[in-house]
Amino acid sequence: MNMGRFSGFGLVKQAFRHQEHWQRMWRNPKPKKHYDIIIVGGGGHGLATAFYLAKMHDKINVAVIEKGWIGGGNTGRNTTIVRSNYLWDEAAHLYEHAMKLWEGLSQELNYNVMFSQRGVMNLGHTLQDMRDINRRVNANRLNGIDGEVLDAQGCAEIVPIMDCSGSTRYPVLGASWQPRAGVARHDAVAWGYARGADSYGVDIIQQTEVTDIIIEDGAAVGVQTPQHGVIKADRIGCVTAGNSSVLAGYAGFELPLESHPLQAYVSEPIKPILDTVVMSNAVHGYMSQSDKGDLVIGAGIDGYVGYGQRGSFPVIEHTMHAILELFPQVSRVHMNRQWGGIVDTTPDACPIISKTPVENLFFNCGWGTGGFKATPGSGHVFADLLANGEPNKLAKPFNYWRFHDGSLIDEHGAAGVAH
Amino acid sequence: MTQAQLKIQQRNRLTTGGRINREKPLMFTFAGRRLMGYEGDTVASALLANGVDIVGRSFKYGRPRGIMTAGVEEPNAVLQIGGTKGTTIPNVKATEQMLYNKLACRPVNGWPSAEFDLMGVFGRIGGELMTPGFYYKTFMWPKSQWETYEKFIRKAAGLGNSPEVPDVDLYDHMNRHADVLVVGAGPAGLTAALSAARSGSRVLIADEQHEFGGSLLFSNETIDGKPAMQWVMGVVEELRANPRVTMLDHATVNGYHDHNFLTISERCTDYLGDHAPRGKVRHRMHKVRAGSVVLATGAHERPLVFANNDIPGCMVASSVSHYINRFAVVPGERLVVMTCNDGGYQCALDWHDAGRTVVAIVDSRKAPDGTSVEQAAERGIKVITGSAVIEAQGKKRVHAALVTPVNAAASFVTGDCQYLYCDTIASSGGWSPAVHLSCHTGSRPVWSQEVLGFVPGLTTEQRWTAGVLTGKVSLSDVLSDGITAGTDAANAAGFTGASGYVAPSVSTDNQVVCDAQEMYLLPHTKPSSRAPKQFVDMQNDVTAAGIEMSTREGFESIEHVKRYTALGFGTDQGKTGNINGMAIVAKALGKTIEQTGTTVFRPNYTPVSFGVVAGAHTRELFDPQRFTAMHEWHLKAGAEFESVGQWMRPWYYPQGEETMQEAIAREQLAVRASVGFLDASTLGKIDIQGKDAREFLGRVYTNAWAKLKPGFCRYGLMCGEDGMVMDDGVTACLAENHFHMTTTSGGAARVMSWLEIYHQTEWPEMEVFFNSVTDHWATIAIAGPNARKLLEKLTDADVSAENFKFMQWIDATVAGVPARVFRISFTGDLSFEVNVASHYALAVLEALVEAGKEFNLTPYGTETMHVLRAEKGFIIVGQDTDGSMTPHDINHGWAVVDSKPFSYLGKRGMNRADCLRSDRKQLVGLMTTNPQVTLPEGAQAVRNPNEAIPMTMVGHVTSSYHSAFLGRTIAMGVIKDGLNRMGEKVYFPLRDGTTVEAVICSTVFLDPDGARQKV
Amino acid sequence: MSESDNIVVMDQFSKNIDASTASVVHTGQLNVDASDNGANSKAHVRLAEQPVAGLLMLRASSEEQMAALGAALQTHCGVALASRLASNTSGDYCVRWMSPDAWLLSCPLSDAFSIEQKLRGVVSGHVAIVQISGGYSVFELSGAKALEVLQKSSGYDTHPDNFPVGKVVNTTFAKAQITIRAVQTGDEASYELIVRRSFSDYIWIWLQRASYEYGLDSVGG
Amino acid sequence: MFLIHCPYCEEHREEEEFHAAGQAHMPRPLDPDSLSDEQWANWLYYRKNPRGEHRELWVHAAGCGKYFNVLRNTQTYEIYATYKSGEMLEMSGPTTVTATGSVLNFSKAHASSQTDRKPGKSS
Repeated sequence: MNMGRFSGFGLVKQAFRHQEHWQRMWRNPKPKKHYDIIIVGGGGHGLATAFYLAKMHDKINVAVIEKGWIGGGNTGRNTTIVRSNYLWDEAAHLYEHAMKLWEGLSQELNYNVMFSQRGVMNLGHTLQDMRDINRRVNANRLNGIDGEVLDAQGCAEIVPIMDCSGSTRYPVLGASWQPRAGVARHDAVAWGYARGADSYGVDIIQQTEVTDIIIEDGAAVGVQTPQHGVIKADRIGCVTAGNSSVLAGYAGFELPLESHPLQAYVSEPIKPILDTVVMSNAVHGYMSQSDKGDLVIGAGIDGYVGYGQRGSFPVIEHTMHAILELFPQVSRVHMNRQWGGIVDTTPDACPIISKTPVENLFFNCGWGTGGFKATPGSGHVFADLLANGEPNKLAKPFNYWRFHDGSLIDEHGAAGVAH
Repeated sequence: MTQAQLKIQQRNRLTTGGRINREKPLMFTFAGRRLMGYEGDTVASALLANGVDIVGRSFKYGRPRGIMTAGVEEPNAVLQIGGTKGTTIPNVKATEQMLYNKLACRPVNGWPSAEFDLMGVFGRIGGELMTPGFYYKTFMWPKSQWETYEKFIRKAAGLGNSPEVPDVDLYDHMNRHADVLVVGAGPAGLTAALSAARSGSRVLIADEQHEFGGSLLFSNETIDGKPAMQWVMGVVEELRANPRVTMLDHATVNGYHDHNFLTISERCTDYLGDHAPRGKVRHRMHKVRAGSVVLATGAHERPLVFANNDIPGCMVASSVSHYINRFAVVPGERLVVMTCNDGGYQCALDWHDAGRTVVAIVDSRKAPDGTSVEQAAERGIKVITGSAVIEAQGKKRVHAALVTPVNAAASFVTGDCQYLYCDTIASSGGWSPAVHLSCHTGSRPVWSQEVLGFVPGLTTEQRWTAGVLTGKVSLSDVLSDGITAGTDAANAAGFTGASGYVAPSVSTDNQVVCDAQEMYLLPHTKPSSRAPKQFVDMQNDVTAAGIEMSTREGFESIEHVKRYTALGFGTDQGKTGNINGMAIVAKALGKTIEQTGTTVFRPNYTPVSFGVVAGAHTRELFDPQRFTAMHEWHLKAGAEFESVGQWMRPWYYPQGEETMQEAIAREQLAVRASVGFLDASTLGKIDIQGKDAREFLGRVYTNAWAKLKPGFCRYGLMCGEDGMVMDDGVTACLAENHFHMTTTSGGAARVMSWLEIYHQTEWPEMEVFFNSVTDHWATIAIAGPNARKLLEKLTDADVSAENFKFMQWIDATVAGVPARVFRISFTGDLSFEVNVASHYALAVLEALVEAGKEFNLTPYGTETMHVLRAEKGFIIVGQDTDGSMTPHDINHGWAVVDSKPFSYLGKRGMNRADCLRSDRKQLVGLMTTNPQVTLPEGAQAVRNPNEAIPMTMVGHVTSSYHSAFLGRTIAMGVIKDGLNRMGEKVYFPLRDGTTVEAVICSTVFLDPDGARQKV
Repeated sequence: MSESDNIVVMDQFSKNIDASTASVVHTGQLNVDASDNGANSKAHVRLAEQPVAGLLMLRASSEEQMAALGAALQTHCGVALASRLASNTSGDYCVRWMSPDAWLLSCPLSDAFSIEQKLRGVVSGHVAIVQISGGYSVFELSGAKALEVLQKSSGYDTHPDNFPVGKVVNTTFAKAQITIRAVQTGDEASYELIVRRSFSDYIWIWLQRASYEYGLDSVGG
Repeated sequence: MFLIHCPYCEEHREEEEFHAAGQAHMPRPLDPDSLSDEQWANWLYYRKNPRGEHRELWVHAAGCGKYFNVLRNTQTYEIYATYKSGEMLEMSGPTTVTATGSVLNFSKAHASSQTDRKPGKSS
C-alpha cells in the first residue's frame, strides 16, 4: 500500500510545508471498458467491498460506480450508531463480525474513523420489554457478544441526565447494555475505505449513474451509463441502498423490499452532556452526542414508500416527544438540521446478501435501519461472495430465496426500531 | 444611572434617532459586566453601543470574534442567556435576542474568559496543524487511546450549555389553515399580503423580526413621500383591521414540507425574560396548511474573504447601516469599506451622516460611477478604485486595513500596499437570496449570473417567490413584484377578485446603478496557504486555504468539501459562508460555481427549540393513559399498575407491607381456594353482525365456525398470511348472524384493521359489519370454586352447572344491571366473565365485592393472572409467541381445521417448506430439577451445557413463575423439536455463570383433564 | 330476539342505577389548576362533561337499506339520516354521519333499547345497530376561545368557513381520535366532542392545558 | 407532510388522519393452496417499490375508517389522485414527465368502477 501514511508526525511535517503537499485521497479516473468486477454504489458498503476484494482476494481490476459522490447516500445520512446485539444467531454472527472489524478499522485503513466504544443502551419501559431484553442479552452472551441487563438504577448511573424516576409516563424499568458498541464518524468510513481501495488500484467512478443492467442470455455482462456508455464486467455487485429495487427492475426481477424515509436531526453543538447512546423502541426515539457537541437524534421510518430523502413532520415531532420524556432538561436546546435517508426494509428486517435470478449479478441490500453498523462486515462478506461466486457461512442465511420457503430471520420482533 | 453616565458608557450610541425607546433604559450583564441598553435594542446593538469588541472565541482556533452582522446569519455572537440553571438557554444569537431588563448573558466559549482564552493560545501555536479533517489523520496511535483523545476533543468542542434541570416553561402547537401564507414581512411580503387580503382570502403573514418592515427597518428611502417605516405602519394597520388576516412577529418560518405544510416557530415571550410569564407558553409552533405560499424571504449580504477578516470590527456592510439607522448605534470610530458593488456605499454614507469618520471606500471596480459614487463624492468620502483590502490587522479589534491595487478581475495584487488606520472594516460581496425554504421539498436552486447568487428553482408546490429573493434590486421593483405574487397566489387559492392595489411611489426610483463585480476571495501578496488565515465560515473556522487543500486531496464536490471542512454546519448554517466557499472550490477546480453542484438546504431555516417541536405532548401528556371504567376502585384498593400498551392495568394489590411475591401468592391461593376477580375490560371486543359473519370468522380464524350454535362460545386462533400466530381470543355466537369477538388487549386495534382491510379490499361483497365495543363493555372475570355461589347471590338467573355449561353464555341481570355472562376460563377454575355497560361497572363491582366478603373474594392483577393461566398451559400471544411461530409450533394443532372449503388466512403460509420442518422451536413445559429455582424469562436453552461459547442455542423461556398452588416453579418455553423430546433434559446457562437444569414436559401443570372447570 | 335477522337485541338499561352521574374522568385535575389562569380573570373557555347518553351505531351500505333506515329514523326520532359530514338534530335525538355506511344516533339512555327495537322492526337485510352508550363520553367545549383550543388540538380546519354549525367531523385530537360537531360558532361558539371512554381522561387533561392561557372554568371531571 | 383527499369523506385531510397500508391492487390469490411456495412468496413479500408513480393503499384511520387507493409519485411526493377501494384509475395517454419529475397526464384520468379482481384472474 503506497499511500502516504497519516500520523501526527505527518501533520507536523506538512505544517512546515504550509499543508500544500497532501496527496489525493482517491483518483477520479475515466472508467475502462471492462473490469473483472463492477460494484454499483459508492457508499460505505460498496467501498468496503472494493477494499476487501483488493486486500483479501487480490481482485484489483475492480470499479466502484457511484451515481452522485461517494458517501452521499445513507452513509452520510445515518445516526452513526454501531452495535451488534442482534437476537437471531445468523444476524448476531454477521453484526459481530462487523463489530470485530470496526475495532481495528482505523488502524487497518490508516484513517481515523473515530470509532468510540462508549456503549449502547436499549431501554425497557414495560414488563414485556424487559422479557425481550433478557432474551436478547442472554442470546448475545451465548453468541459471544458482550451484553448486560441493567435495572433502572443501573441506567441512571450510566446516564445521570436521563429521567429514571418512576414519575414519567413510561418509567424506565431497565435496559440492555452493550459496552463495546458506540458511534463512529460516518464520512470517515466512506473516505477511509475509498482511499484504501484506490491505493490498491480500484477505480472509483463518481457522478456516473447506472441506467441499465445489460443481460445476454440470462447472464449480466455489463452496465449502461449515460456518462460513459457501456462498461462490461464478469461479475456485477449491486449495493445501492435506497435504489435497490430500481436496479433489480433493470435486471428484470423484483425484491422483497420497500424503500422508506428514515429521518434524523441534530441539535446545535453544546458542551458534553451525554457520553453514551440511549435507544428506546417503546418510546420511539434514540440519542447520542457527536464529538462536535451536536445531539444526534433518530426516529422510526415513515410508513409510506419514499425516495425523496425526506419524511413527514409528525415523525420528527413524535420523536421529540420521546426525547423530552427521557431528557426533560434539553427542551431549551435548539434543533439545527433535520434530514432523511432511504432505507430498504425487508419483511424480516434482515439484509439480502445473495446471488440473484440473473447469473453473475449479486445483490447486497435490504439493510433497513441497520446498514451503517454493518458496513465493514457487509463489505467483507460481499467481497467474499463476489470473489468466489458462492456465499460464505456468514452470508449464506441471507439469500434472496429465503422468503420463498419461509426461512426468515425474523429480527422484526427484535428490530422494532432497530438501529 | 444618570443620562450623563449612560452617555459615557454607551459611547457608540447616537443621541438621537433609532427605533428604540429612550425613556426605557434597560440594565443587562455581559460576562458579569453591567451594561445599559434601551427597549427596542437587540443584545447585539446594546453590546455594540457599549463598545464591546469580543463576544466569543472561534470553535477550533479559539480566535477572538466580534459581532459581524445584524440578523440570523450571525456566526460569531452566540451567547448563553438566562439567569438560573432551569432557565438558561444555549446558543442564542445576540442579533436575534431582544433586550429585556436584567438580561444575563455570556459568551459560550473562551476559558477562563472570552478576553483571555487558553484555547486561543493553542490556536495560535497549533493553528497550522489544525487543517480540515486533521483529526482523521492522527489520534490513531496507540490503538486503545482513542477514547482518551476523544475526551479532550469533546471538552474543547460544543458551544453553549444545556440546562441541567427540567424546563420550567410550557410550549404548544397551533394548527392553522390559510389560503395564502406570506413568508417575510419586508416590502415584498407586505404588498403580497395586502393584495391577497384585499381579494378576500384568509392570509397569514409571518416575520422573524420584532417588527414588520424587513429591510425598510433601517432604510432611509421614502415611500409615497413618507419615510418607509411610516408606509409600513399604514400597511400593518390595514392588515390588522382585517379579521381574515393573521400576523405573527418573532415568528420564523423554519420548515417547508410537502403539499404546502409549513412550520412556524413563534418565540412568544423571549423578549420579556428568560422564562415565560405565568399562563403563557414560551414558544408556540404554528403548523400551517396553506393553499398558496408566497416566499418573500429577502437575501443575506455576503462579506468578502480577505486575510484576518475575523478580527472584531470586521462587519458586513449593510449591517452597519442597520445598527446606525435602526438602533442609533455606530459600531466604531473610523470606517473602511471594501466593496465590489454599489450596495456597499450606503453604510459609508450613513456612517458619515452620523458624524463619524469614513477613512475610505475601497472599490474593486476600475471605474465605478452612478448615484452611489456621486453621493460619496458629495460627502467628500475618499473612494479608492481598482483596489482591495487584502488584510486586516489588529488583535482584539481591527486597527488597520492593508489596501493594494488589483488587476481588473481582482485576482492578484498589482502594486504595493498602503495602511489605512481604522477600527471597522465593512465589506460587501453582493447578496445571496435566502432560497432555503424554497428547496426544503427537493427543488434545486438555480445559479443566476445576473444576480450573482442562487435563486429558487422549479417546484411541484403551489408557491410563488417575490422581492429580493428573486434578485429584484430596486425598492419599486420589489414592491410591485410582491403585488403580482400576492394576487397570483390568492387567485390560485380560489380568490379571483382583483385587489386593485397599485404599487406606491418610491424615492429611489431613478437610481443609476453601476454593475457589480463578481468577487468572493480577495487576493493577497502570498498564496492562500501561506497568507494569514482568510475565513469563509467564521463559526467553524473554515479558511480559503483549508478549502483549497481539501480540493487538492480529492474532495471535488461541494458536498464533500462541506463535510470535510464543516463549512456551513454551524448554527448560522453557512448563510454568510456557503457561496464564498463554493466560489473558492470552483476556482480551485477551474469550474463555474454551478458545475461544482448546487447545495440543497434542509429544515430548519434557523434553529428552533426542542420544546417547541414537542409542543404540549410532554410530561403526563406524552402519551394517552387509558383507564378502565373501574379504575376508581383499583386506585382505592391500592393497586400497583402495569403498562399494557396505553392501558394502565392493575398488576397486583399489595396489602399492608406485603412484597409483590407475597401479594401475588395470596391472590393465587385465594382464587384456587375460594374466589377472586380480575378487571378484564382492556380485552378488545368487536361486535360482528351480518349474514356472512360466520363465513368471515371461518376465513380469519384457523378453526371452524360453521356449526357454532347461538349461546355457545369458542376459542379462536388468528394467523397472518405468513402462517404465524398473530392473536387469539374467545368469540361468542349471540345469534345466527351475530357474534361477539374478544382479542388480546395489545392486539385490539390491529385485529380491527385486519378485519376491515380484508372486508373492504378483498371481500367487499360479504354482508358483515364490525363495530368496536371495547370501551362499551366493562368485564369482570370471577374465578374460583365459589364463583357460582357468589354469582347466585347477585342474580336470579339459572347459573347451575346443568343449565349454564362451560363455553356457554347467557343474558342475566347481575346486581340489578343487565349483563352478558360468559362461562369461559383463563384460570382453569370455575369462572364467569360478567360484562355490563361501562357506566354501570363501578356499581356492579361494589355489589360484587360486598357479596363476596363471605367467600374472601380477592381482587387479583395481571401478575397472578399470568401464573394461573401458565399453570394450565394457556398461551399469551405476544409473550409466548413473537410473530415467528405457527399454530403447530405452539402445539395448537387442535385449533387448526384445514378441511374448511376456504383457504383461511395463514393456511398457505404455515404450509411452506420451512414451516413444516420437524426441528422447529415448539412450545413445551419446563420443569426445573430444583423445584424452588425460577427459570428467568428469556433464558436461552442449550442441550450441552459444557459447550464453549458460541453455544448452540435451541430455544428460550417465554413464561416462568413460582406457582403458590403447586408450591414450585413452573415455566413454558420454545425448544427445537421439543414436542418429540418429552422427558429430555435441557440446560439454561445464566449470565451469572450458573446453569439451571430442566426437564421438557407438558405445558399443563395443573388438572390436565380439566376437572376443576367442569363443575 | 327478533327471529328474522338472527340478531340479538338486549335492553341494557338499568332502572336501579342512575348512570347520569357516572363521571368518566378519573384523575380530572391537571397539576396546573386551570381556574387560576393568571393571565386574565374572565374565563373564555368552558368545559362540561355531559351525562351518559344513549348511543347507537347504525350501519347500512346499500341504497335501499339506507332509505329504510332513514324512514325509520324519521318516524321514530324525527330526524332524517344525515348526509356526508352532516348531522340532524331534533329534540333529544341527533344523528351524525360517521362514514359512508355508518351513523351515530344519540338519544336518552333510557330510550336506547326501545329505539333499537323500533328501528329493527322496520328495517331488514344487511343493517347493523350496536349499542355503544358505555363506550364514549361526551364533552361540551364552548366560549369565545373554544375555536383556539380546537386549533391547538386538531389538524382539521375548524374555522367556521370550513366547519359550519351542524357539521360533524372525525379527526385526530392530540394523540387520540375524536368526533367533533359544531353546535354553535362565533363569540359563543360551542362544540360537542365525543371521545372514547378510555381516552376521556387524557383528553380532559389535554383540554385543561390547552385552555390554560384563555382562562377555563370546567364542570365535572 | 401529505394532504390527502379521502374519496369517501370527499375532503382533503392531514396525513396524521391516515395510515399507509402498502402496495395497492394486490388481490389475494383466489386459490392459495394451488400455488407453489415461490408463487405465494411473490404475492406476500415481493414488491414493485418503484421510484416514481406508485399505487398505494391508505386507510382513513382517524376519519371514516375506509381503505382507498392513492396514486403518488414516490420521488416528488405529489399525489396525483385518490380513488375508492375496488376502483381502478386508468392513465390516459403516454406519460410525460416534467423537469421536476412530476407526471402530467393523470389529471385527465378517470376512475372506472370495475374491481381489482377480474373474474378468474388468480394471481
